[in-house]
Amino acid sequence: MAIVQSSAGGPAHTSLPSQTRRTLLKGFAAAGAAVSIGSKIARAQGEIGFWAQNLPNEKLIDMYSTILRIRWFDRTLADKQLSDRSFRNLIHLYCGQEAVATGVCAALNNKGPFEEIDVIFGTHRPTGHAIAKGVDMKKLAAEYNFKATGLNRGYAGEMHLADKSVGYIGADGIVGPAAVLASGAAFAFRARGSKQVAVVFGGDGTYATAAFHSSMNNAALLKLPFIYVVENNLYHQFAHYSYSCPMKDIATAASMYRVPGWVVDGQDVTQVYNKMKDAVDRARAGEGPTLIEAKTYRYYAHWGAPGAEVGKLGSFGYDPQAITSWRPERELRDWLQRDPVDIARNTLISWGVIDQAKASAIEAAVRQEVKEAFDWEAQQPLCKPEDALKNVFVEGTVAARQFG
Amino acid sequence: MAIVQSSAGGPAHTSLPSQTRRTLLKGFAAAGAAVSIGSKIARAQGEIGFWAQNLPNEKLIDMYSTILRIRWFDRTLADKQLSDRSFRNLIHLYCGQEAVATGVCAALNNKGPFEEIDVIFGTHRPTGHAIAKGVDMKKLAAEYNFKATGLNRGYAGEMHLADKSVGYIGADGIVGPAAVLASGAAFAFRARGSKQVAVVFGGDGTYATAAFHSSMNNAALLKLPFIYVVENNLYHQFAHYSYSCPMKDIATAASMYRVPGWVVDGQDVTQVYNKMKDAVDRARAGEGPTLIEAKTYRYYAHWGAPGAEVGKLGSFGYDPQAITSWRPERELRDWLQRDPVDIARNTLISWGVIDQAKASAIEAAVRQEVKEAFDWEAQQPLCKPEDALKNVFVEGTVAARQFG
Amino acid sequence: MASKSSMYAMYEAVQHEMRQRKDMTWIFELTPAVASNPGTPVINLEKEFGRTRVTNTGIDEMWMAGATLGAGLVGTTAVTYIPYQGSQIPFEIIQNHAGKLRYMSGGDSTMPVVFIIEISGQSPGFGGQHSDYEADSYYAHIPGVKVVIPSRPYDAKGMMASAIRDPNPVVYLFPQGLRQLSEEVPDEQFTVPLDKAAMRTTGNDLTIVGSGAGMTMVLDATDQLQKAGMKVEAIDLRSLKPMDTETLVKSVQKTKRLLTFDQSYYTLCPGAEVIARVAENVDGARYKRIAFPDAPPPASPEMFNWMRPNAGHIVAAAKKFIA
Amino acid sequence: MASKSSMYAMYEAVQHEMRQRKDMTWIFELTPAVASNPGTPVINLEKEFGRTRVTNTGIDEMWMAGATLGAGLVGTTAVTYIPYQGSQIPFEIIQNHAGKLRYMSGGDSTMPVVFIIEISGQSPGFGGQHSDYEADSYYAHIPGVKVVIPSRPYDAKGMMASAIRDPNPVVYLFPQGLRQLSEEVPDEQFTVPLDKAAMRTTGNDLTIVGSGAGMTMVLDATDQLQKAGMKVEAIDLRSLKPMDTETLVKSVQKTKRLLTFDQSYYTLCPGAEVIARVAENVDGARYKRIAFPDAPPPASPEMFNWMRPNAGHIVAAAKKFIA
Ligand SMILES: Cc1ncc(C[n+]2csc(CCOP(=O)(O)OP(=O)(O)O)c2C)c(N)n1
Ligand SMILES: Cc1ncc(C[n+]2csc(CCOP(=O)(O)OP(=O)(O)O)c2C)c(N)n1
Ligand SMILES: [Mg+2]
Ligand SMILES: [Mg+2]
Repeated sequence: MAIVQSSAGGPAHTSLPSQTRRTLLKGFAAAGAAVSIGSKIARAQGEIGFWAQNLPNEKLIDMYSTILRIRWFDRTLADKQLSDRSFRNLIHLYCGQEAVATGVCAALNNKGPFEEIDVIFGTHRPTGHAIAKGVDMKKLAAEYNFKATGLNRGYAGEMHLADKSVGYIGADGIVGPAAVLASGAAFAFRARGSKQVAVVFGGDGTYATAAFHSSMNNAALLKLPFIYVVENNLYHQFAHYSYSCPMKDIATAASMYRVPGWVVDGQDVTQVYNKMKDAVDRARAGEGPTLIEAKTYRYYAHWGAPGAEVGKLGSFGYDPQAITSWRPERELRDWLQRDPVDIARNTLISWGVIDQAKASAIEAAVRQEVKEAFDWEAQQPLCKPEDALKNVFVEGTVAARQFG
Repeated sequence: MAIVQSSAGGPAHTSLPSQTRRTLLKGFAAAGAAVSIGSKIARAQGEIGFWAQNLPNEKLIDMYSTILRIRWFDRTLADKQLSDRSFRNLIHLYCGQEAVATGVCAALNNKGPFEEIDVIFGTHRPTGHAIAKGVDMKKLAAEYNFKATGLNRGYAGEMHLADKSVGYIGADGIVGPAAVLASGAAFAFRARGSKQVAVVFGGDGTYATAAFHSSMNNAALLKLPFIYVVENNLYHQFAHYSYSCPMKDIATAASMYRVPGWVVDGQDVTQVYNKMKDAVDRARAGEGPTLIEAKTYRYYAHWGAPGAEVGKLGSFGYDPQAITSWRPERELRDWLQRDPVDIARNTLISWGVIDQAKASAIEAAVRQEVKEAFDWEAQQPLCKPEDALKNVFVEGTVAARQFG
Repeated sequence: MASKSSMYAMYEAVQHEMRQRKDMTWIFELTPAVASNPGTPVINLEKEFGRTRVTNTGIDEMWMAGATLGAGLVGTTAVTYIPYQGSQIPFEIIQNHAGKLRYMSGGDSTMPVVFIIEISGQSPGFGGQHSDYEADSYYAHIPGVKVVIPSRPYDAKGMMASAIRDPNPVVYLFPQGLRQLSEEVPDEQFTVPLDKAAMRTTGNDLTIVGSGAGMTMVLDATDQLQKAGMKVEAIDLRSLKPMDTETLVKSVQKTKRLLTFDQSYYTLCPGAEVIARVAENVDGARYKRIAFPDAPPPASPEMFNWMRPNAGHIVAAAKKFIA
Repeated sequence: MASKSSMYAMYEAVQHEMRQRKDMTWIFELTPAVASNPGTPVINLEKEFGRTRVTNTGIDEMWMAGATLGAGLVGTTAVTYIPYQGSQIPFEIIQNHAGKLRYMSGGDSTMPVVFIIEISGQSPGFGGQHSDYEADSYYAHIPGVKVVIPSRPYDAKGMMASAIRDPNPVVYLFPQGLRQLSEEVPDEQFTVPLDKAAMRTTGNDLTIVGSGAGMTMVLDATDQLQKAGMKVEAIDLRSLKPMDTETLVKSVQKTKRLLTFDQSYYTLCPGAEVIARVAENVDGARYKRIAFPDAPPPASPEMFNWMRPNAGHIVAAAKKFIA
C-alpha cells in the first residue's frame, strides 16, 4: 500500500466543499509529496509552471464539464450493463481517471485541419480519451451499441474507436503497440516540419511491453515531439503493477533515455494540465519527448461493472473474473476520497470561477446532454450484415467465403 | 569520438613489454577512469574485489592461452577467407574482443554434468564464446567448413553453434532474443533450486531490441541468476552505437531496473574476470541479475575479412559492404595499442607468473594446436545430402518435397 | 470420471505432469493458474507448486515464450499459457528459435516445451483484435514445431499430456470456443497422439474436414446431414503439423467429395493445405472450402454473426455439393 | 532505359515518389539508403532527402514497422525496409494493426504505407535463420494488407510505384535472390498492378505457378521443357493477396495439369492456396507441388543445395506428370 499512500497522499479534506484557496494550496503541497521525484526532475529543469491558474474561466469550466461528461457517460454505461439488456456494450470503464484525459487533452490542439491538430493514441479504456479529445457523445453511444450510424459504423465497438476529425487516432485493443505507432506519428511530424505533437496514453501495464522501450528509445534518439502519458491506476487486469515493474514510479524509467519523467497527481486536473503544458511546450520547441506518469485509479472492475450497483459509483462487490485480484475494497474507498470531479469543482469554486449553484447547473446540463446521447443512440439503425465485406481496403469489398 | 577515448582511455604504454607491476597498476588506474560509473556503482555495493590477483598460476596461464587460441583461430579464419577457397567459412571475426569472452567464462563452471554447469548464450560472433567456454577447436574448424563431423554436423555453420556438453547453449543469428532465452534458463535454475548461472553475451546492438527490456525487467522482477554481458565494440554493423543508444554507457540502463550495471575495460582480462566474479557471486547468492558492459573493439570488418591482408592483423582497407561506415582507421590503430593479448601477457609477466620466453613458448604451442585443428578439419568428410531431412524433430525424418 | 470443461481437463493433465516432474514450470499472464469445475477439486497450480515454478510478471508474451524456450534448452520441461490478445507477439521466438534451434545445432539442443497459444472465442462485440481466429495458419507454416489443436475436453487433456511428454517444442492452439464444452473425461492421466487426425463419423458421400472450435459446427452439421440421409465422413485434423495426410486421402478416395471448414481466414486457411494434399493424391474428386472471409472480424453482432462460418453454411454447401 | 538491378529499379521508384511527396519518409536499418548500378547515377535517399525523412536508428524492426504505420495514420506516405534477419519481428504490428485499423475504424483510418520485407537469398552456408524463405505464407494469411512479391527488376520498380501510391498498407516482399537479376528498366516512372498475375509463357499441356525468387527456376525449367516440345503456361503470381484466381483457373481449365513451385516450406506454401483455389473451380485436373521440405535450411552447402527446389526438379516432375 505504500505506493498508494504516497501517490494519493492528498488529504481527504481537499474534497470538502467548504474549501478555501488557502487550504487548497495545502492540498497541492500534500499532493506534492506524492510527486516528489517527478517534480524534482521538473524543478531541476527550472519548470515551475503553474499554468492552470492563468487559464480563462471558459476553459476551466470546459475542463470541469469534460470531466463530468466522461463520468456520467461511463456511469450510464455501467448502469446499462447492469440493467438494460437492449444496450449491448462491452466496456472497460474510465471512471476515476477523468482528470488525466481531461488535463492532457486540454493542453493540445483539438480543432482544425488534420495536418495541424495534435493527435492522441489511446487504449482499450477509451471513453475518457475520446470525450476529452472532442468525440461526439451521440456517435460514441451509438458505436458502443454497434449501430450503423455509430462513430465507426459499428465496426469498432469499444476497443477500436477512432475519429480523425478531432485527432483521436484511436483506441487499440492490444496493450503496447500504440506507443510505437504514436512515436511514428511524431516522426512524421518532425519529417514534415510541422508543430504537431503525438501523445500516447498507456496504462501501467504498457511499461513491461516491448513498445515501451522501443518508443521511448527512438523518440529520445530522434528528439521526437512525443509524449508518453502513463495512466498508472495500479493494476494491469488483476495484478498490481509491482508484479510488472521493479520501481515505485514508472516515470523514473524515462531517465534511462535521458528524457524527463514526471509524476503527477492524476486526480487533480489542474496539476495534470500544468505538467502536460510543459511537455507540449518542450515538444513544439523541438526539445524532444517527455514521459508523464499520472497516479490514478479506476473505480470499476478491469472490465465491465461486476460487483457494482445501479445508481452507485464503483465496484465494491465480487468480480468473478478476478480469481487472483489484489484490489482491497478500502483502497477504492481511499481513492474515492480524492475524486477528480470533487477536486475540479472545489478548485473552480475556491478560485471564484463558479459558485456551488453554477456547479450544480453545469452538472445537470451535462447529465441532460449524456441522456440525450443515449436517447439518440436508441433510435439508431443496426448494421447491415453484408457491410461486413466493406472497409477491408479503401476500395471495393472482399468476397464472402462463409457460404462455400 | 569522446566515447572511445573515455572507454579505452588506458595509456598506450600498458602494452609495452618491459612493464613493471607498478606501471601496470597505473594502467589500471587510468583504465579505471574509463569505468567510473560502473565502479562507482560497484563500490557503492562494497564490491572492491580484485580477485584475479589471487588466481593460481595455472588458471592465469590458461586464461592467457584461451585468449591466444581465440586470436589465432580467428586470424586463421581471416587468412583462409582471403587465400584458401577450399575453406568455405562465412564468419564474423572476434579478434580484438578476446579478453571479454575469456574473462567472463573464466568465472563460470564449464565442466561437469549438464544439470550443474553454468550456461552461456552467445551471438553471431561466436568463436570467442565457443572457445572460452571449452568447445573443441577441431570440431569448431570442421563446423565452420560444414563438415559432417563438425561440432554440429554441418547444420550450424558459424551462426548457430551449440555445445551442451560445455554449457554453450549456443550462438544465435538473430540479434536480441538470446537474452530472453538466457533469462528463461535462469528462471529454470531458480525454479529447480540449482546454483547454476545463465549468461548472455550481447553486442551493443542488442540494447535497442525488445529483448533487452524484456530480459532485464523480468530478471530484475524475479531476481534471476542472470548476467547480461554487453560487448560494446562501438558498432552495430556499420552504425556507431550512438545511433542506437542515447547514453554513453549502456551499463547505466541497468539502474532503471534496480540492477547493478558495471562498465569494465574489455581489453584487460583480469578486470573482466574481477567484475564477472562479483556478478556470479551475486547470482549464486540469490541477489539477482547484473549487467556488465565491456568496452571493446573488433579488429576486422563487421563480417569477414574485407580490407585485410593475409598474415596481417585487422581490416584497414575498404569494406564494400560499408557504404555508410563510420569506422575511422585511426580509431582501429588506437585500439590496437591496447591489445588484449599484449595486456594479458604483460600482466602475467609483471606478476612473475611467466617470463617472456615462457610466453613465447605458450603462443607457439597454441599456434600449433590451432594448425592441427585446421589440418584435422581438412581431412573430414562432407555432409550426406539426405541427412538434411533429419534433426527437425528428435525422432524420425521429414519428407522430401523438392522433387514434387 | 466426471464431466469436465476443456480448460479443467487440460489443467488436470498439467497438474499430473508437474507432480511427476519436480522442476517443471508454468508461466501465465492474465489467465490465473487456477481451474475449477463443478463436482471436482479446484486445481490451483500457483498454490500447489509455488511461485518459483508457477509465475506471472507483466504484459510481455515475448518473454513468456522466450523464457519457456530457454528453460527447455537447459533441460526443464516448461509450459506457458499465452492469452489470445498476445497470440502473435511471440511469433518470431517460436518461428526463428523454437522451430530451428534443434535443427541448426545438428540435434544438440532439445526443447521439451509447450506453448499454449489461445485463439479467441470469435464472440460478437469484441471486434478485430479480440474475436479473430487466425493463428492456426501462421503457426502451422513453421518447421520444427508440432502444431496441434484440440476440439473437445477429452483431447484437450490427452493432447496436453502428450505435448508435455514430447521432447519437441509443441504449439498447443487452444480456441476459446472450447471453453463452453464439457464432457466426461477420465481422472487418470492418458495420452492422445499428436500426429493423428480423428475420424468422428464415417460415410461414403462426403468428407468434411475441420479442426479446433470449428468442429462443433462440423459435427452439428454432420448430424443434420446424416438425418437427411447423407453419409458424411467428418474428420477432425487435431494436428496441423504434422498433418495426417493418409487419413485424409483414404477418405476422399472413397467419397470423392471434400468440403473443408475453417474459422480462419480463407486465404491459406488449414483447409487449403488439406485440399492441396488430397488433390495431389486423389484424381477426379471435387472440392469446396468454407472459411472466414479475408477480413478482420467486425464488432457489430449483426455483421459478425452473418460473416462467421456456421453449421447452416455447411449443410447448405453440402447439399449443393451432392446435388 | 538501361539495364538495372532489382534493387536499383526499386530505389528508382522510391526516389521518384519521394520527389513528388515532400513529406514521404523512409526508415532503414542495416541496408544503406543507397543504390548504385553501372552506367546510372547513384541514388542516395539519405543525402537527397535528409536525415529527418530518411533515417536509421538501432536494431528494432518492430519500431521500423510501427513507426511507419504511425506515420501513415497521420497522413504521411511512409516506407520501411526490413532486413530479412528481422523479417518476422514486426509480424504482430502488421497482422494486428496495419491489417485491421482501417476496418476496425469503419474506414476512418488510412495507412498509405509500404513494408518492404526482405526474404533471404537462400544462399548455402548461412543456415537456418539467414537462408530461410518462409515469410510469404505468414504475411499472405493476414487480412487488410496487400501482399505482393516481384520476380524481376521491371516489376520491382513498377510494383513499388503502385505500392507507394496505394492508399492501403502493402507488404512488399523482396527476395534477395532477385539481387543478382538485371534487365532493361525504363527510367521514367511506371506502375504495375498489385492484383494481377503475369502469364510469362502460354501453352496447353501444363500450368506451372510460382512467385518471387522461384520464378527464375520456373522460367529456366519452362525453357527446357518448351525445347523438349512441352507447351507450358508459366504464371508468376506477383500478388499473393489478393490472389488472381481468374488467371489461374482459366489456365488450368485449359491444361488440366497444375504444378506449383515454391521455395517456401511445403505445408501452407503459396502453392497450397493456388491448388485449393483451382481445385474448387476446375474438375478433373491433376496437381503437384514442389516446395522446400518442412525443415529449416541447413548450413552445409551439400545438404542445402540438395534440399532446395530447383529447375531440374521442375523438369523431372513435369515429365513424370505428362507421361
Ligand atoms: C499484448 C496484450 N496482452 C494482453 C492483453 C489483455 N489485456 C487487456 S487490458 C490488460 C491490462 C492492461 O493494464 P493497463 O495497461 O494498466 O491498463 P488498464 O487496464 O489498467 O487501464 C490486459 C493484460 C492485451 N490486450 N494485449
Ligand atoms: C533482429 C535482427 N536484425 C538485424 C540483424 C542483422 N545483423 C546481424 S549482426 C548485426 C549487428 C549487431 O551488432 P552488435 O549487436 O553490436 O554485435 P557485433 O556485430 O558488434 O558483435 C545486425 C544488424 C540480425 N541478425 N537480427
Ligand atoms: Mg493499469
Ligand atoms: Mg557491436
